Amino acid sequence: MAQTQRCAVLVFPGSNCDSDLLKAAQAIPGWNAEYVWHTTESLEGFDLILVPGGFSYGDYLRVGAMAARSPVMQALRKEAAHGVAVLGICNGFQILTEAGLLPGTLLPNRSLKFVCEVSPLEVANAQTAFSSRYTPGATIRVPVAHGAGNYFCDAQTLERLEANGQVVFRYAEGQNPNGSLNNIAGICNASGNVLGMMPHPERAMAEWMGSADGRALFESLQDALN
Amino acid sequence: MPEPTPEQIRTEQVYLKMGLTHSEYEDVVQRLGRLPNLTETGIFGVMWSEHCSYKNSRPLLGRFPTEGPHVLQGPGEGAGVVDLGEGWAVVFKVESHNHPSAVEPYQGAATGVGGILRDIFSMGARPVAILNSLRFGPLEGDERSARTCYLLQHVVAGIAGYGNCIGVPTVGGEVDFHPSYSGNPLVNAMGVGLVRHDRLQHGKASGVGNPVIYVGAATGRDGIHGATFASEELNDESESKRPSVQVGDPFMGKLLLEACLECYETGALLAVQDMGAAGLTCSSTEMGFKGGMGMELDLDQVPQRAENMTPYEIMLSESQERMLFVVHPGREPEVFTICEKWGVPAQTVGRVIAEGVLRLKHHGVPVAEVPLSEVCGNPPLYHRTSLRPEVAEIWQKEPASQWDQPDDLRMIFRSLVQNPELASKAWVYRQYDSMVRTSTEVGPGSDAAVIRVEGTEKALAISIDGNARYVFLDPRTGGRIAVAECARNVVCSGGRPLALTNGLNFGNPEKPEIFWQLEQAVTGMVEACQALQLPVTGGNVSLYNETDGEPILPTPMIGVVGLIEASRHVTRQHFQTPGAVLLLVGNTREELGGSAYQELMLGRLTGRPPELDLTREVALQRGVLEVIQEGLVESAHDLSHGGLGHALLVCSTPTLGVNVNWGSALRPDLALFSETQSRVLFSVSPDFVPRVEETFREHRVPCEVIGSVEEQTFRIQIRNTLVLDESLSELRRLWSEALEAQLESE
Amino acid sequence: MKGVVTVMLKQDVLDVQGQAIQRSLHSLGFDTVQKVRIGKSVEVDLNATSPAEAEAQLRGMCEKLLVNGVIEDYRLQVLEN
Amino acid sequence: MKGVVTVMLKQDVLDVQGQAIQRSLHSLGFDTVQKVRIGKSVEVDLNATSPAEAEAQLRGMCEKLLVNGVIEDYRLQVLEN
Ligand SMILES: Nc1ncnc2c1ncn2[C@@H]1O[C@H](COP(=O)(O)OP(=O)(O)O)[C@@H](O)[C@H]1O
Ligand SMILES: [Mg+2]
Repeated sequence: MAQTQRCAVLVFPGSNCDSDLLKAAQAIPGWNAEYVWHTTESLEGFDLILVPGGFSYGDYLRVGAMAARSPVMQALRKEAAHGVAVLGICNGFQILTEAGLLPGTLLPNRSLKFVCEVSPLEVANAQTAFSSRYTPGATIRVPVAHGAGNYFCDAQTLERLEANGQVVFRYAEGQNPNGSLNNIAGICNASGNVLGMMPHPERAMAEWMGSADGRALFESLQDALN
Repeated sequence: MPEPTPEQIRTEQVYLKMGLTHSEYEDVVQRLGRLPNLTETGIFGVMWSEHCSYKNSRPLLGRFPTEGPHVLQGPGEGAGVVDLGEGWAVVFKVESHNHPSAVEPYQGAATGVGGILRDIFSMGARPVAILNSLRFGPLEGDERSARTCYLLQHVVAGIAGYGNCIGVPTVGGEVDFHPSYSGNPLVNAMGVGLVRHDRLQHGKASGVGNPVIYVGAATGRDGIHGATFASEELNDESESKRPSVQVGDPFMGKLLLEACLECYETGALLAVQDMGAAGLTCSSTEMGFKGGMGMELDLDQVPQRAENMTPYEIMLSESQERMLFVVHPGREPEVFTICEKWGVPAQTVGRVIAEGVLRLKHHGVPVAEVPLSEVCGNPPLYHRTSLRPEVAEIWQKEPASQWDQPDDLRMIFRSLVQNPELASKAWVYRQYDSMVRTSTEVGPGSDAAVIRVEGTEKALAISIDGNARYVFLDPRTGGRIAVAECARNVVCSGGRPLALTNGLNFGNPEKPEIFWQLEQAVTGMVEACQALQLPVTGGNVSLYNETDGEPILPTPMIGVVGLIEASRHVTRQHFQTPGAVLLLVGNTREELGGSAYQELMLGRLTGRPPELDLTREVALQRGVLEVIQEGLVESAHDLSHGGLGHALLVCSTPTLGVNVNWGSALRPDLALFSETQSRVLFSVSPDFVPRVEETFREHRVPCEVIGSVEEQTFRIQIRNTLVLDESLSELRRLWSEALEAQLESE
Repeated sequence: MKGVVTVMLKQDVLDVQGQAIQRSLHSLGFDTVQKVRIGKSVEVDLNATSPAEAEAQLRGMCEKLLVNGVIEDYRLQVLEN
Repeated sequence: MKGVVTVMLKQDVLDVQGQAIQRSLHSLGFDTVQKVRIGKSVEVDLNATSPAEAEAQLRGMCEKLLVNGVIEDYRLQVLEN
């Protein structure tokens, strides 16, 4: 039986995919999504925390750096440790790595240019709370739009990520838009409740957007939360 | 260095540096009845620049039709406003940032985007789309080509840098190349916003004593005299008289945008205007003047970034990300609370006064007072002389084509599609976030962009366009074509054109041949607007676009916004299914003047541009909209630069190409590359072909089957003779990689 | 007092910008260039009673915000003016 | 030889990053901070027979590529290793 899930969409100064993410979450039956301002000190009671894309603090200094130090991120850290599901998209992914909730970092794209296009992704692990609705190995189409999506980590970390199945999404072979290691597009933490990804599933919710392949990600979460 | 005294300003002709001519300065003295001080001279200098006063172009702009049943706000405010029904309105405008972009392309383009967005949200609207129209010199083979590549790369990066960060999708535009832009690139940006009728804002100050609040980034010495700088020719001296470059802060821009929209919700605001060109001067004088009031400002209250700024500097600074509010008395705290939440400085800097003057205080003493009726109400007006150049006569008599058909049309085709003018612009628009806000249904790469209006079935179709080559050869015809083509783009996407904005980019209007171009182009635009019933709700004029006396091609850029009534009407230019029938609508004649093919064969522009019969154009557009609304076509594309040949390629997809056998009586090369206007290429399911043909018969527009959509094919016959049989993927690769190849060959 | 913090990527972290600039320099004919690395220089004016205090403050800023220890190293210089 | 080029925005040019960092430092409790400016530090390893030659080369690189003279200034340091 579906129950209501409370879902937080964090808003930092400079977030700009917050309204898109809110719309996407509101489209999921049973989800009650609301904005949470960056100065908020507690996220207690939320079943899911969404960290949106955009340019928090203008991406100045380092992408995600200043947002990672906001009060709401302390609160997020606490909830994440309790196993609450956290999804960071694009700038949200960058913030999660800066906050140390996910390993590695996102360097400037190899081309040094912003890139916006629909990119084919491979579902590398379909057994996570974020990907269970996908067929393992399936290719899905989800847009990317970023200037710093070039995932990088040291060799040991990479090995660990791969061994543990923490790489959840990969760019299809030959279609890596940013030069990331092992074509990584999205990873989760070891306990599997925190996912960061550069592509924007909230921009792939209906055919008129060009693809509806992002929907299954939210539906996977819906399954996991119920 | 002490400020020059009023006497020195006169004797040493300091006013010249501030953009006033001798007679304009004497006019100021007369109107004031005394000698103006430096600040006052500066205020007149910027407010009487072409950029702010339209002193050369006003008589012409007055000829545009500005009224229509849907127009809620015509020219005069920050941007035009048009009703969409269901309580929604669309706000849109074009702005140029040519000169700043020539000097510092990244910041010039970025601040151009920031500026047009502030125009949009100063009207109360949330910006939902950005388009851009760019012109550069050739990317190779010109002594300035290396600089041109740098300019293009950094202009695009600047547009991306600002638009992506502030979170407004850049959904369309155009890029064109011609040697006349080598030293004077054009960077025009168009902003589009949506607003509920009851949230519309305006810039008319009201209520004696009401507080005036400065909102946004602190004022520095940025871009002092940008507006006058924009109204002069570029030459070597431009380097040295350069003001410190304005720097865009899209992060602050985003905070300012959100803070403003939230302030509008409170209802505490009486008036709002952005600080764009001429900064605090323009916003305070115009707000006072439009409201029939005056304004008194205490310059010590203006947030300042630099130390020891003079009144002159504070008033003329063009620091970015700033707005000016007039607020209901006593409701300032609401504004301050919101601004503080968003981290945006806000400060009461003055009040509205009954007397129609701008009065400034600094360090407790009065430092300037100017009558608004003179500054804003009655700037100089010049009726420039117009002269038709002799060569225009000669061009009119030239034959359409002056060369024989080349043996190898395959090579011709390949060179054409790799020509930067016709090559794919994906290298450019991949750098723009075209999807943020998730309302983009059709992004860059089709005739018009399509943006959904949330909560309704409706969508906007938006296009920016303007082929300067035709305008150069015959400005009146070229002006007509520019308007018609842009509207046609909108129609092909399923939209009914609602209204038009434009950017007139021309050379020095004091030269009679240039003024003739401007006058004729406007005439042609007016004719097309009338025929197509398109009101003009705003625009921008950028004159003096010359390098060492050489003018740019006359370049009117047209922006049209159309309304798509239902989402099923949204139509793209790309083929959808194999086996669909290709229909060519409209007549094709031998019209090569200004064409891409002519340029390839002759290396120059000459002759007559294509004709534009407005009656036929109107009929065509009606028919296109009808067949789209009836759901009869799978794709639609307006034929423009590059003709049918180019259209066939750009409508293809990685898998779907064409098999054409066209019965045209023209010589095959001319058939493929003629740029006859009022033509559209459809792909139509075989079942619907008769109904489409019938519709156009009724409109008396020719419509013929020329072939079909076919997988992995690019084959063209004219009257059963094979002229081209290419690998689709190879041809598409050449077309899509050409621009990148030129720009990134290190 | 004034501090200058120079932040560089760690040796084993890919320096995308440095590589691109190196390529550009080569193509401009600067053939003697062996390697380019790009970092940030952050100048901070601050109130402090002694250089030691300034340095302690600056280290705090580096750790809390200016430097991402996972990928970056930094060096510090305090200038009295 | 090694050159370090420090590229900063000119004094009058708005440093948007510096301002944002300054605000962040304040909100993290670093109240003594008066001003922050941010620039680039470019380290170039190059072959040169003398420091003077290295410097001449580096100046060339600054003018041709590393520095945007319209908005930036730079300073140069040559280190022999
Ligand atoms: N500067 C640009 N920014 C964004 N989109 C662009 C730009 N230049 C071209 N485009 C897109 O590329 C496509 C082709 O443009 P254009 O060559 O002008 O086509 P057409 O001749 O059909 O009008 C259009 O969808 C247009 O929006
Ligand atoms: Mg076009």
